[in-house]
Amino acid sequence: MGAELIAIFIVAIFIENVVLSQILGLCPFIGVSSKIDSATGMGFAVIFVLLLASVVTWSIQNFVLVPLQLEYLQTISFILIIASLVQFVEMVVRKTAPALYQSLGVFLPLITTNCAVLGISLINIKRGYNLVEAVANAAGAGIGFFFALLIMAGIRERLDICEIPESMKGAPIAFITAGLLATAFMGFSGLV
Amino acid sequence: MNTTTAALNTPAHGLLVTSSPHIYSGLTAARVMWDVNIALVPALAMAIYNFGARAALVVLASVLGAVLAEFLIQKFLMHKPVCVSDGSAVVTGILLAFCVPAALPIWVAFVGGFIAIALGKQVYGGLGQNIFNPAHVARALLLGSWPVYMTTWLKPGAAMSTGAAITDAMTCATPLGIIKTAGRDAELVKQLSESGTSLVSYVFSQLQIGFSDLFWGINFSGSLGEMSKAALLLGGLYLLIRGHITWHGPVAMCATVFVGALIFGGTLEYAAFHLLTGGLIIGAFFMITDMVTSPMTGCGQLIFGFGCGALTLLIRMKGGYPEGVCYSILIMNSLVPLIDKFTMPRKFGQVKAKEAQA
Amino acid sequence: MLEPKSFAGGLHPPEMKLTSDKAIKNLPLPDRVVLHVSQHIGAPAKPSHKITDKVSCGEVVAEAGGYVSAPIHATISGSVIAVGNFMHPFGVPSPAIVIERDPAVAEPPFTSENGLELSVAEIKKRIQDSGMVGLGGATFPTHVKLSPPDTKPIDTVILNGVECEPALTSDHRLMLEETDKVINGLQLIMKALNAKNGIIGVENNKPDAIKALDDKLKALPNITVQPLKVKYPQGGEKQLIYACLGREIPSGSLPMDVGVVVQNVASAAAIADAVNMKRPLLERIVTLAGNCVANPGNYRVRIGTTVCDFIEMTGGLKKDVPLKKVIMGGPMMGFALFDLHIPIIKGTSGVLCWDSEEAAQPHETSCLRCGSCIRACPMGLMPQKMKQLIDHRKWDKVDEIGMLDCIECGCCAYACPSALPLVQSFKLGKKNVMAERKKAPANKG
Amino acid sequence: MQILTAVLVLGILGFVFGAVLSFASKKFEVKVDPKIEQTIELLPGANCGGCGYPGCAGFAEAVVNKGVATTLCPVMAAENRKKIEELLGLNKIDKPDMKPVVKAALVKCNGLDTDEYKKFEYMGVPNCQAAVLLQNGPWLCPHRCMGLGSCVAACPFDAIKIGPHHLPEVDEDKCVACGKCVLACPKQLIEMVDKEKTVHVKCNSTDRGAETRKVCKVGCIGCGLCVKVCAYDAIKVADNLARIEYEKCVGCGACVVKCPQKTIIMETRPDFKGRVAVIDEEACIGCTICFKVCKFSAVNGGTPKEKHSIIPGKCVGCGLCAEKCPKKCIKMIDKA
Amino acid sequence: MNDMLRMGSFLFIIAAVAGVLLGFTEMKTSPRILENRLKQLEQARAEVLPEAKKFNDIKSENPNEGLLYTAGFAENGDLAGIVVNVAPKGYAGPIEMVLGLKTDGSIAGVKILSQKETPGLGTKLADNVFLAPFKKLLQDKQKPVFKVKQDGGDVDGITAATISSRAFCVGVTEALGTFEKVREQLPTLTAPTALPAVPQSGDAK
Amino acid sequence: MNPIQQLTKGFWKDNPIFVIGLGLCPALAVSSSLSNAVGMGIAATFVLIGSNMMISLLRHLVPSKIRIPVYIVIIATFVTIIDKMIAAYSPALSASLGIFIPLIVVNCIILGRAEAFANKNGVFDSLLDAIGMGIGFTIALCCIAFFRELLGEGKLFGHAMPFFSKDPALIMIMAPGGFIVFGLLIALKRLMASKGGN
Ligand SMILES: Cc1cc2nc3c(=O)[nH]c(=O)nc-3n(C[C@H](O)[C@H](O)[C@H](O)COP(=O)(O)O)c2cc1C
Ligand SMILES: Cc1cc2nc3c(=O)[nH]c(=O)nc-3n(C[C@H](O)[C@H](O)[C@H](O)COP(=O)(O)O)c2cc1C
Ligand SMILES: Cc1cc2nc3c(=O)[nH]c(=O)nc-3n(C[C@H](O)[C@H](O)[C@H](O)COP(=O)(O)O)c2cc1C
Ligand SMILES: Cc1cc2nc3c(=O)[nH]c(=O)nc-3n(C[C@H](O)[C@H](O)[C@H](O)CO)c2cc1C
Ligand code: SF4
Ligand code: SF4
Ligand code: SF4
Ligand code: SF4
Ligand code: FES
Repeated sequence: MGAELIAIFIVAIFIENVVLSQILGLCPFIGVSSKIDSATGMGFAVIFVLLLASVVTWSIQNFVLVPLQLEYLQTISFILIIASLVQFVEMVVRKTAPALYQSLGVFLPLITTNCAVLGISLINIKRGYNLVEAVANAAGAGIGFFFALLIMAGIRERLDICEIPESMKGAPIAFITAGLLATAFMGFSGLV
Repeated sequence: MNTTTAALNTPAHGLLVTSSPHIYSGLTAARVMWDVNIALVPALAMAIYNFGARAALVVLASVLGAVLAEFLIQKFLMHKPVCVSDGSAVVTGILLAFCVPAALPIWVAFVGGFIAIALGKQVYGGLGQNIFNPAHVARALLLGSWPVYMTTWLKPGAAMSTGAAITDAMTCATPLGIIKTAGRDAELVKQLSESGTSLVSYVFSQLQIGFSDLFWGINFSGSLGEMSKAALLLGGLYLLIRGHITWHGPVAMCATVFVGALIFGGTLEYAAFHLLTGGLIIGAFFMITDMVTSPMTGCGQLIFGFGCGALTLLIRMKGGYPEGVCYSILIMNSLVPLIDKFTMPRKFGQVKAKEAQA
Repeated sequence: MLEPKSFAGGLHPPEMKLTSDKAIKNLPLPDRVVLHVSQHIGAPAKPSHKITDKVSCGEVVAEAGGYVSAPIHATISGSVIAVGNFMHPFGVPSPAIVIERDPAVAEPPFTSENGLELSVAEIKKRIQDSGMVGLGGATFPTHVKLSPPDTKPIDTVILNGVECEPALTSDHRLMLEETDKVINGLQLIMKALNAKNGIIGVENNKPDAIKALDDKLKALPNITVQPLKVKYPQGGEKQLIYACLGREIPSGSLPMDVGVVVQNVASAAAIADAVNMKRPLLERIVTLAGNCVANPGNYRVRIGTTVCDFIEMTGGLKKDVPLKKVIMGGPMMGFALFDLHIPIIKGTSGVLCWDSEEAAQPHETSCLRCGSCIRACPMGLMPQKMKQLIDHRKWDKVDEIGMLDCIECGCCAYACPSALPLVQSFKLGKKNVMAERKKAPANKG
Repeated sequence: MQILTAVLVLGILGFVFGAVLSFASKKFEVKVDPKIEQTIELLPGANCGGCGYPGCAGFAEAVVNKGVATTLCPVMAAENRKKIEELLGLNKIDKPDMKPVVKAALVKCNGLDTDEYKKFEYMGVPNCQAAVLLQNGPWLCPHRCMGLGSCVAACPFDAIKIGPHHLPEVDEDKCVACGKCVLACPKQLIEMVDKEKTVHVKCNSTDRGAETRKVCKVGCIGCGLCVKVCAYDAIKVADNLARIEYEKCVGCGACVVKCPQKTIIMETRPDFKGRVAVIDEEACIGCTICFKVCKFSAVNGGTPKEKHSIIPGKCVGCGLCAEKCPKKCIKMIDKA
Repeated sequence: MNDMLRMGSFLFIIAAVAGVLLGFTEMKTSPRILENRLKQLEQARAEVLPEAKKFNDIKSENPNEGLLYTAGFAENGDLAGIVVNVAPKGYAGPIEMVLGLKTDGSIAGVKILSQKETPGLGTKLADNVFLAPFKKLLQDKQKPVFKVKQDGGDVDGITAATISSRAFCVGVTEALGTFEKVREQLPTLTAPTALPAVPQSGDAK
Repeated sequence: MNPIQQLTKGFWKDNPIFVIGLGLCPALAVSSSLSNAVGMGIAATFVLIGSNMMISLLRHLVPSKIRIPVYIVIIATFVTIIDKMIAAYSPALSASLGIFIPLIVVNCIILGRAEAFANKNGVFDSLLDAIGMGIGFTIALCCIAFFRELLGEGKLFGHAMPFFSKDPALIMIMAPGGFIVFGLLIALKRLMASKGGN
């Protein structure tokens, strides 16, 4: 059991990295990866929201939708719940812990429309994970996102002061770098 | 003010005015790169010894692809002065050819050289700007694109010319390939442990070789240039003596693999096997020392080398691929900016300044 | 205490010290001198004479422009023929006084007394009056350096006899030929600062100088000679103090913060003259070297002599070797001149006349990230990163990684295989960083 | 039945979240700068991160507090952008076309770039400040434009280019007079001048005439001829340098013709040779106004009712008479 | 409070309308989706066990284990064979495959359901490149050894994808093992009367 | 802006993928074959049209504080509808697009258009905008898919192409290929734009 959980976790971080292998959450991956500081904040925020969302959506699916035979409302209810919850948490954090808000909370709204969150929630259901497995998967995905984002931010800080050709500056070089990073991460395949 | 000698009357703008310093070490980028090419010659010789003209052909195709890409892109896309003659594209081409099998179709080698420079180097603005090791970028992309070609290993001595089709008789597995498949085969592992033979001796018996073959790079198969550790070490030593590389990276990487294999594999034999197989030596001496894609300080290079070694071993022992040098280097390349950030050299007077404030 | 000491970083360029066996020669007086009013760090001096005024050698022709400033003295007797803008060695036309020699007027004699018996105040006054500035190149007014605030007691005075710049040998010759004067100067400085210890730091490649000093110092237990590893920039103030005493000057601080004052050996010798003989700073020893000069060597020359006069007096240039580059100072930190009608100033330690082979300039390519510059930097900086940041005008970030700590020693640029103009970038960077700091003083703390 | 449960479940979810959110937004309200709040209102709220900031709120804060350009947001509607800019009073710089910019940068140097005016060939960092640090730059004239384009690099609007003679050229249509180039120039060569002004002194050298002449063929020598020829008292020489007082200058070009160094130029017409007044004898009524008004005694006449004529050699082409003529019978025509 | 109600009810209305729409869509599409899914399943089963027309899922007594195998019955209600799902570990993940076994234990058909092998390499398992020779082997040989030729068996492995090929053989062997285990129960099975319920997508695991 | 411009701006000039750079995940994840690209494009266009028109209709009614949840509900409704339709009528497409259909909900293009356009404009204009953006999205996806399928599988719409089909570069249909092709295409588009501008 434990080994299986660890496997799910590791696979989610490295082998099926949300960004580099599943291609989810690209908008913030490209958008928030220009500075290491904000990448760190965003990374932690994503881990948090992924965990929260996967717990809540798993519960909704298994305690509400399945019993009522309303599986077809999956998408709409998940996104509604994720969006509202995140917004709620953001407001609470902002009021009660301003310091935390400055380093993490500001990124929360950005995550609502991050398809990694909804994507991982859906994958959890699709693969029929139980709650613990779902949490392990979400944690791995979040950490994987964090890693990818941090690496990318480091690279982009360096690229920022390099002589990149004019037409490659910004998004193109970021995507090519992401592609090469994804190639590098293929090295993890078959692990576990 | 009257001048006294005619010589002093040189026209004003005849004198050269530049900022200090006015003397230079004489080292140039081109010199460094051509020295690396020289250092690669012994390994090239061994490759030709093992695989005949085929080896030369693959190297040539890859170098041609690299140089052509460099030339075309600089000339027509960037409109920059062409600096093919600095030899860095040649290094990339040779090193790429050194980590592919000898049986690789010539056109694949050419494409590899081309994308190494195009996608690995020029998109970032050329020499010195790239994040990833261009040769490895190309190798990883080739491996992903044409896995069959990239894992068809020619038997040494099985002379192969351009057109000849590859038959099963001409191919064989690499030591790392055998140990990987053997390790996955639970039944075989059980048999071996019952009979008391180690995995390594199983590999040796399968290939009928020993450690000295591994060291000299004969009688087994592998990528073109990675086989002869002796030749590579010779080249590495040359670079060390010329001062183009430092000991930090290579030592850290080799030591990590050796010690790691010793701990997780249990035997000295196993550790030595990992040290002498695959692309470890060429990676440690020629690839993680690529100054462009590795950390700048000694401390950073130690971390970098350690990371490469650890990932290599992880992939070799647990991962899907038999060999992990290429991917470990690429992954560590991506971490270089972060490593650089955290291993800034200590500024003279820095700590004291803090003490003084406190 | 005789093993060579050193510091981290730095490098060893070819020494090129071909003139180290050439004894110092006194040159005849020049016909004309150009005396710039700013030959030192600090406020320019104020000219006190008009055209046609007669002046005699040693007379003040420009008074100090403030406390951190130094007076300028006439270095020959004659008449002022011009007061106006003349080309300064830094390339900017700037105010100067031109004196034409009157052969009829003889040099006034200077009498000697024992300076060590004078009061500290008198020593300092004589130094200040003599227009003394550091002769090691930085030309900081000496009397300021010798008057640290009471809160910063000085325990050690280090004489800088390192002469780590390739090609220059004037300090070497001075230590050999005027050993006594150097030591006397050191004693005077120590007295002025009430410092207990004196150290003379000399690189190991001048064993004869070390021996000469050692012999004379047997009698003086509080002064020692410290042999140092042959490495550039051993003579950099911070490096020298670290090598001699193991003390690290905190970033942004001065030697006096660690209880040390550093003076060049030539400064010490000049101080001895200034105090013992009340002789103003009239001349200095300049190394003349390079493939183009007919008679390379060390020459004692009047300050204000133009470079072309100077070269001419030593015997001119070789006829058949075309001149390509003229450097005032050493090859590592000196600056190239475009015109030779420029006077030798107080800080000029050498003049190098190079042919095109010596002046060969490598072609600039892009940075390889090889790290040579980092290994070479004696200040532990990241020249490569600083250059990139400067190229992208990120002044706040270069400031953070220590732009202002750069001593412009040139090690990085020397080592760089891509021949990047690192030092020039850093000069630019320092200027902008200082401007930025001024703009936002609030951010400094 | 199916539909009913769906309606109920979704409806309840919707109600609960709507209620909870509006409750929370009151309960956990945090005071923020109203400007930020208003900006957030105007932003799309898609929180996509396309701007590179942590969501719309983060972007709003950056826009308000750090003056970040609103254009970074890829999805915002154009009118909202305008509204935000109005809200923050931003539109001066970001929208060149919003406010008529009357001034543009003028580079006060026209130095030649042949070898005889050079001290040496410059090699090194391509930056004017850096060049100044190296023996005060490669030009003999200490005031000459370095021509290495620090101003070009500083201009956010791509309005300056280095022209063929190592001199910057300003594209007046693009220039919004932001003044960035003024700060970048180590030689203080750039000044903001009304766009419609066309006559300029293209020199900034305060050296004495003799010195200037040694190092530059087109430098101002402070001879003062322009001062004498200006009928509008619009040009002054101080510190050996002529300066135009643009409020007074009418652009007649008299000084351009007179300047012996060709330092003063007429921007729009490099071939300007000067003008002369021509009196339409038919229409002239001999009112003597032109005679009185001419500062150069270039008008014949003085007796009332007698037709005036211009003395060709004396007319400098200032146009004062043409302006003052009640009959409008004086025309200024170009000299060939 | 007022505000809360207003917002809440607005969202309520919107969500409710959405509910209506969705419920309606679901009503319209769900039969078809069900049908599709059934068809897929049927197709797979029919492909691997062409004789069978009706199927019965046999579950283990241990509820954690889920589906054991599916028994297939011919039109006339006779047992035609069984269908077994196996998922051996391939090169990059499990290879999900179904096998149809006739009552005598011979293989009636094989189908790969899903796999994560390298496209163009391991994925050839599902192609005729691999399956055609395999089917031929089943016809030609009475008792083939289900091992790759390199390992001394009869199966033609895919060149340079031996790992995938081996995994395939492991899957076949496993299915045969299942058959051996349940051989005795087979005669006790009876054909179902109605169509079986469609398994949820998650059940495939 | 006339209706034609309203319609065509999204095709190329303001292409949501290449120029605005949002909604990238589906663009890269399902662009490994042309048929997937077209399928995804149609699905997204449907959702865009539905939500844009609906939001444009409701634009005066929605309280601004909860407009985002309202948009989400509306979008999610259309997404679910198209999801179910595809599952019902094209199971194969549904299988290969996987969870990327439900993920249209969070696709920033849709929300972005809702906010930036439909919220401010009439129904007809919103319709044109939606169609234009939808087609632009499809065009972009097809551009990427064209190269990926051709180079990675040697096929176009599943038909083998001579020359390319012999030894296709498999990496192109995997994740790295998507990133790289996309990066190069944006660069190319920029290069073309800058050439055109001059
Ligand atoms: C890189 C560098 C190298 C230096 N080398 C020498 C040297 O070799 N000899 C020397 O006397 N001063 C050298 N100096 C100057 C010293 O730092 C210091 O300014 C001088 O010794 C102080 O003495 P002064 O005030 O008498 O000139 C060097 C400075 C720097 C920055
Ligand atoms: C602004 C300034 C103030 C200084 N003040 C002092 C001082 O008070 N005492 C002192 O011993 N040296 C002082 N110095 C001189 C430095 O310690 C040092 O000798 C000088 O910068 C030359 O050293 P360098 O050649 O190593 O750069 C000062 C220098 C500067 C630039
Ligand atoms: C990128 C890549 C993908 C691979 N994919 C597969 C695969 O899908 N199936 C497989 O069996 N082997 C795969 N391999 C493994 C090699 O082809 C390996 O050499 C082979 O399986 C060993 O079998 P052999 O005995 O036929 O050489 C892959 C290798 C690489 C480098
Ligand atoms: C010591 C050394 C090692 C190098 N190793 C590589 C290498 O592994 N791969 C490569 O493409 N280029 C290598 N180069 C060449 C060059 O640095 C490389 O093309 C740059 O990464 C291109 O910017 C090496 C150069 C040196 C000096
Ligand atoms: S010039 Fe500055 S950065 Fe370069 S080595 Fe010297 S101190 Fe370091
Ligand atoms: S020495 Fe030159 S090439 Fe090497 S890292 Fe430093 S700046 Fe770059
Ligand atoms: S920097 Fe500003 S003022 Fe100067 S040219 Fe550009 S827009 Fe005009
Ligand atoms: S105007 Fe000033 S900043 Fe512009 S090129 Fe000339 S010197 Fe440089
Ligand atoms: S589409 Fe924007 S995060 Fe995936």
